[in-house]
Amino acid sequence: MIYLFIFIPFLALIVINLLPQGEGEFAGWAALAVFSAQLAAAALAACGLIGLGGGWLDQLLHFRLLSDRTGLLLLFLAGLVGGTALLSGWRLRGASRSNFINLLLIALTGINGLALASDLFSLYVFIEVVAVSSFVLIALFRERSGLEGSFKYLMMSALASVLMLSAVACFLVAADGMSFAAVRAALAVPGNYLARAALGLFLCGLFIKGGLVPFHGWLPDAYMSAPAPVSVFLAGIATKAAGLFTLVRLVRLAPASADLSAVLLLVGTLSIVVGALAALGQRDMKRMLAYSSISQMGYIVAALGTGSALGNAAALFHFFNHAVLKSQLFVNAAAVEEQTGTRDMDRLGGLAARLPVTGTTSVIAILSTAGLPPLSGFWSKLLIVIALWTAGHQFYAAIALLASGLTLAYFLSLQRRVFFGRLRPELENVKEAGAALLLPALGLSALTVGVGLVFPFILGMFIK
Amino acid sequence: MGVEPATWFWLFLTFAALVMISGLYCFLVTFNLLRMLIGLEIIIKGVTLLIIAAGFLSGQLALAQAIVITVIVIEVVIMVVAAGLIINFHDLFDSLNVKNTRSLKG
Amino acid sequence: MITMAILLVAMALAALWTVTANLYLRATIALALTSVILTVIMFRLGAPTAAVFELSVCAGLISVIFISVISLTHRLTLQEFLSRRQNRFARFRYLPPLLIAAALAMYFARQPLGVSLPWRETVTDARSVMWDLRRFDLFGQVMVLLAGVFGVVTLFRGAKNRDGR
Amino acid sequence: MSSGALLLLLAVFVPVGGAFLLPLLGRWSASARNIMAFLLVLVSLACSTRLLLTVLTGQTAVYKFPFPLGMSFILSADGLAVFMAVVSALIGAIIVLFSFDYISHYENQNEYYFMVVLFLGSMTGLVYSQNLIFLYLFWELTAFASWRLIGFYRGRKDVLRADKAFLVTFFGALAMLIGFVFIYQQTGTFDLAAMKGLALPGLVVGLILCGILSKSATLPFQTWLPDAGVAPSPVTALLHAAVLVKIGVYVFARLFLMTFVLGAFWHTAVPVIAAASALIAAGAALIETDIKRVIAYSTVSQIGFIFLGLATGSLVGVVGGLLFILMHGLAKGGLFLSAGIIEQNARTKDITRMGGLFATMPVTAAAFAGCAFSIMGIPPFGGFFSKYFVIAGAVDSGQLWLALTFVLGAVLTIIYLFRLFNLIFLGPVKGIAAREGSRLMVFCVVLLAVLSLGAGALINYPAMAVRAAVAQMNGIVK
Repeated sequence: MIYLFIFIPFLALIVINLLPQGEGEFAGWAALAVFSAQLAAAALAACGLIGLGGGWLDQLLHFRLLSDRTGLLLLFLAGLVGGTALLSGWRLRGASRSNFINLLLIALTGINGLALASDLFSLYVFIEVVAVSSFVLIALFRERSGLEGSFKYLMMSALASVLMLSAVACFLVAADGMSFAAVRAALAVPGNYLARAALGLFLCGLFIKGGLVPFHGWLPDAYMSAPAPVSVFLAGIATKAAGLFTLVRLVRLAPASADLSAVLLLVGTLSIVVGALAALGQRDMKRMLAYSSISQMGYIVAALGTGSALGNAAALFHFFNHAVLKSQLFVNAAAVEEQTGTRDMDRLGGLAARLPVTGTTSVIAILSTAGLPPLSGFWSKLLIVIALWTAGHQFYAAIALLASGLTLAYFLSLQRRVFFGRLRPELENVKEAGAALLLPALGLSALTVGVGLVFPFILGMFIK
Repeated sequence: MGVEPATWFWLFLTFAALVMISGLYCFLVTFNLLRMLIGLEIIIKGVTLLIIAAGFLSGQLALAQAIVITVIVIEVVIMVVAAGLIINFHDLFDSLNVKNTRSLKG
Repeated sequence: MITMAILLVAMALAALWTVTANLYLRATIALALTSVILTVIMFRLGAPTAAVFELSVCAGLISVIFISVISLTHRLTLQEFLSRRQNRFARFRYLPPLLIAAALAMYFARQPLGVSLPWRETVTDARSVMWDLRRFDLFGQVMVLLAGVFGVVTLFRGAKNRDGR
Repeated sequence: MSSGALLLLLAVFVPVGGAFLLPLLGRWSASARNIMAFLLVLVSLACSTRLLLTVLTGQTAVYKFPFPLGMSFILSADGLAVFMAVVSALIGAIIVLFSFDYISHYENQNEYYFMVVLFLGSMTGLVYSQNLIFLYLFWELTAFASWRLIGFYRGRKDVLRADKAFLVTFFGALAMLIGFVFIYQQTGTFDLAAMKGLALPGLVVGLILCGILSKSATLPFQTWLPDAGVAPSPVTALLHAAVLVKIGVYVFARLFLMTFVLGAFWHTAVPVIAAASALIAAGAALIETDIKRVIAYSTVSQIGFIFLGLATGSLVGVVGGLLFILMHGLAKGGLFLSAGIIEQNARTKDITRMGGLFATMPVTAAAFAGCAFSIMGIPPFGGFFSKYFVIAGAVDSGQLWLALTFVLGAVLTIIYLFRLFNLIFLGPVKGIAAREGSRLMVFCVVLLAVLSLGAGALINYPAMAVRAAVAQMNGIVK
């Protein structure tokens, strides 16, 4: 069954392009069906209701897919965030629309490949699939900032690829092949410095791909300059899958070591603090969200740095929360931009009166991101802090915790400048966004609240 | 070839590094999009050399070749996309110099 | 050993020329030359399949792409050309010393690798490795190519029908 | 499930859950929403009162739902919790009643009732929580609700100050959470019952105190409270006089009197902080001219006294501190609500522009005077007894200088409250001759004043509840 995750988007892509296009309505519905099917299938598979065997296709194709819960999490999120992005791009028309849908499907295939790859080089190939489609998506409208952001991302991403390929070359010498098993075996050999160096190179590449401090320069530009629906996709899942998910896979290959842990903790904490501080000074809504994204990714990396089972679980949980919350915030930003025509927070104000749904859902999202109980973000941050603390990194835990105060600070300033406060006279005629933007926002915040409320009940299951 | 394998490895590594440093240098000092792309291309050449050499030294040449072929395909696609971006960029600004055209805050 | 060393030196020099050349066209030619030398190295190391790919795609196709980009975008007066040459010398004067320093550093930093290089003779045909073992990568390649196709569709639509949204 | 556990769940989740229905109800009918809000708080009050009877017989009620990692959800009704819950629900119910008229001509009423009821529900939850994580959870819910409530008028200044209040308390709470995680590492659980008698390192006590002091607006975190006076008066009464700031005091009692053992250093440090806070805030109250800021500084000052009482460690002092929570809540609620009536009718908050209002609003003036007497500590108002106990406690524990400081503070209190009363109600009419407020509003104010008086006249009954609470504490010199 697991092959379906790869082939359904691929086949949908072919079918959509073979059929006459018309207004692109059909393509949109077909793509939506693909995303929803993936969402449902991943959820069912996670509950054990769908088998994950390859069956006869394994004999035929030899893809050597890896199916575990971590991968399923990414598949689920790809369906969720992809569907959200698709809906928020529903208003696109003409060539932009069909290109958007096609590239979204390709990127989805890439993410699914990432989730299922059991081989370091395959991982790299699918990272590139996601990356190339992201480049084009950012430049979808071919306007000034989009081209610039896209080119910047392309260059940084290519440098990251070079680092990863150098790592692949080193592993060729140091390990017996590229599969996860071989790499793990090579890393477990104590004197294998080359494998260690390769791991370091690969990590560096992933830090660039993920946009972590100090390699974060491209990320705010790319997020900010991308068209609204694309930034939902990029921020929600694409760069996270390419950077962080791969990091999760990689870190699990290496045996626990103090060096690796120190690097991850340092990069993670730096990202948390620098991202939050930079976010405080922004006046473009999407740019602030981008810096916030860097900060939140820092939590995930820091949690991975503990190397404990609890830390890994907490990292994945925060990965989930972050994908949900960030795509929701970007959907809200898209709604604001669509209705008012600007993202400059100094020219907005009091929109909660005119955009009640967007305003309310964004409050939920920011509070959850800042870690206010009982929303889902609180639990993941709490677990991260507990994991850090019990692993003996009290200092980092304290920083991570206090930085959520910074998170609240910049998000409160966002709320104050955009939603809370008095309505500006020139915004008197603004109306609530359309259903295509409201539905995902409502769904995602329901997920945030629901997961937060249910979480204590599934805590035990989660830790195992 | 009667030389120590480790010596071979360092030889290839050194030259791959030299090639990559040239490319990186070009990448860093120029503000011209096309130049940056050329620098990038040179860096990728260095990596290709490294992969083939690694395959040769570890006796996994076949695997290394498969990898190199995949890398080349990806490289070409990236170059095509980058070329598309550059041409659009030129259409808009009539220049390839990012210093003149920067609209995004660093 | 000697031949290989000469080839490597030649490749490094070609790379140096590529980055320092003051005309795009010359840089492109130098880039192609680098590719060609790399091809020869690949052949000598016993990797003919990859070498053919490198030759046809990198030395061929990428040069074509670059040249078409140059012809679509590049216009220079003599004045600009001269000032640029001046500029380039200034900008690249640190590169050769840097390269020499790097080479020396690499030489002195030589260390035991921590792995024995066993010359594992597991060489099989690259095509069969590609097809039998790396099939998932092939699928990935197809997806990258498709992404490239849609990239071309999106980015080369012609400036006239540039649609806002 | 025992009836006690059911009562606990009802007391917490009826208001917390019901609050979410209020905005929906409000779309249909405003008065239905108002009555519903009042009923929700009343249910909580009724449950807590019923639990009070249980506790007075010497029993406790517990509800427990086990979660892993030491995060079990535990509600427990002991003397302290029930006392606190009854006080906050009682004052909360009166304030909700007052809001019916006060808030009726503003926008965002749906959100207002939603937040007020959510706040009171979370407050009840916090009081009953026996697990640090859930205590923190309800703690932050109250912070969130007060953020929305302070920013109720949506003006730039309002929202900025709401943000300030939220941020200060949030940072404090984070420091406290660090302390909790520290404790967690030592004990492997967040369950308070399992930590009884644990001695904490000084750093952890400091971190937790950060949270407590920021919530109760004690020095050095006091600035947000006077600023939060921009909120509507029922909100300031509810959050910043009667209930919210008491959270800090309550958690102090819960953690450091009932659970952990406080080190010698903190036995000195806490009274010093409290005394400094009490005196400095009293000084500020003397010079402020904004009616709400004066009362707010008075709150900061009085909270200092409560801390003082609790930190003496003597039986009488702690009894006084707890009684003080009740007396101060009733009286300060009354003061803020009267201030609300005055502010709404006189259209200014500046006391230098008021005067002679006694003639036009005699009932409010009388109620104001009653509440002020209680805060000053004039017998037979309730405030007298609590102050007396606290002073006696300080003398009892041999900290004579503390008792003297306290007397000084009490004198300052009398001075600034007289000044306030004088400027507002006596003398010639300067600004608008304000009319009396609506009947319901005046009724609420009078009710609070009467309760202040009644609590003093019948001091035996509250004292009984407080004694039941103190009996369960450890580390008290009896």
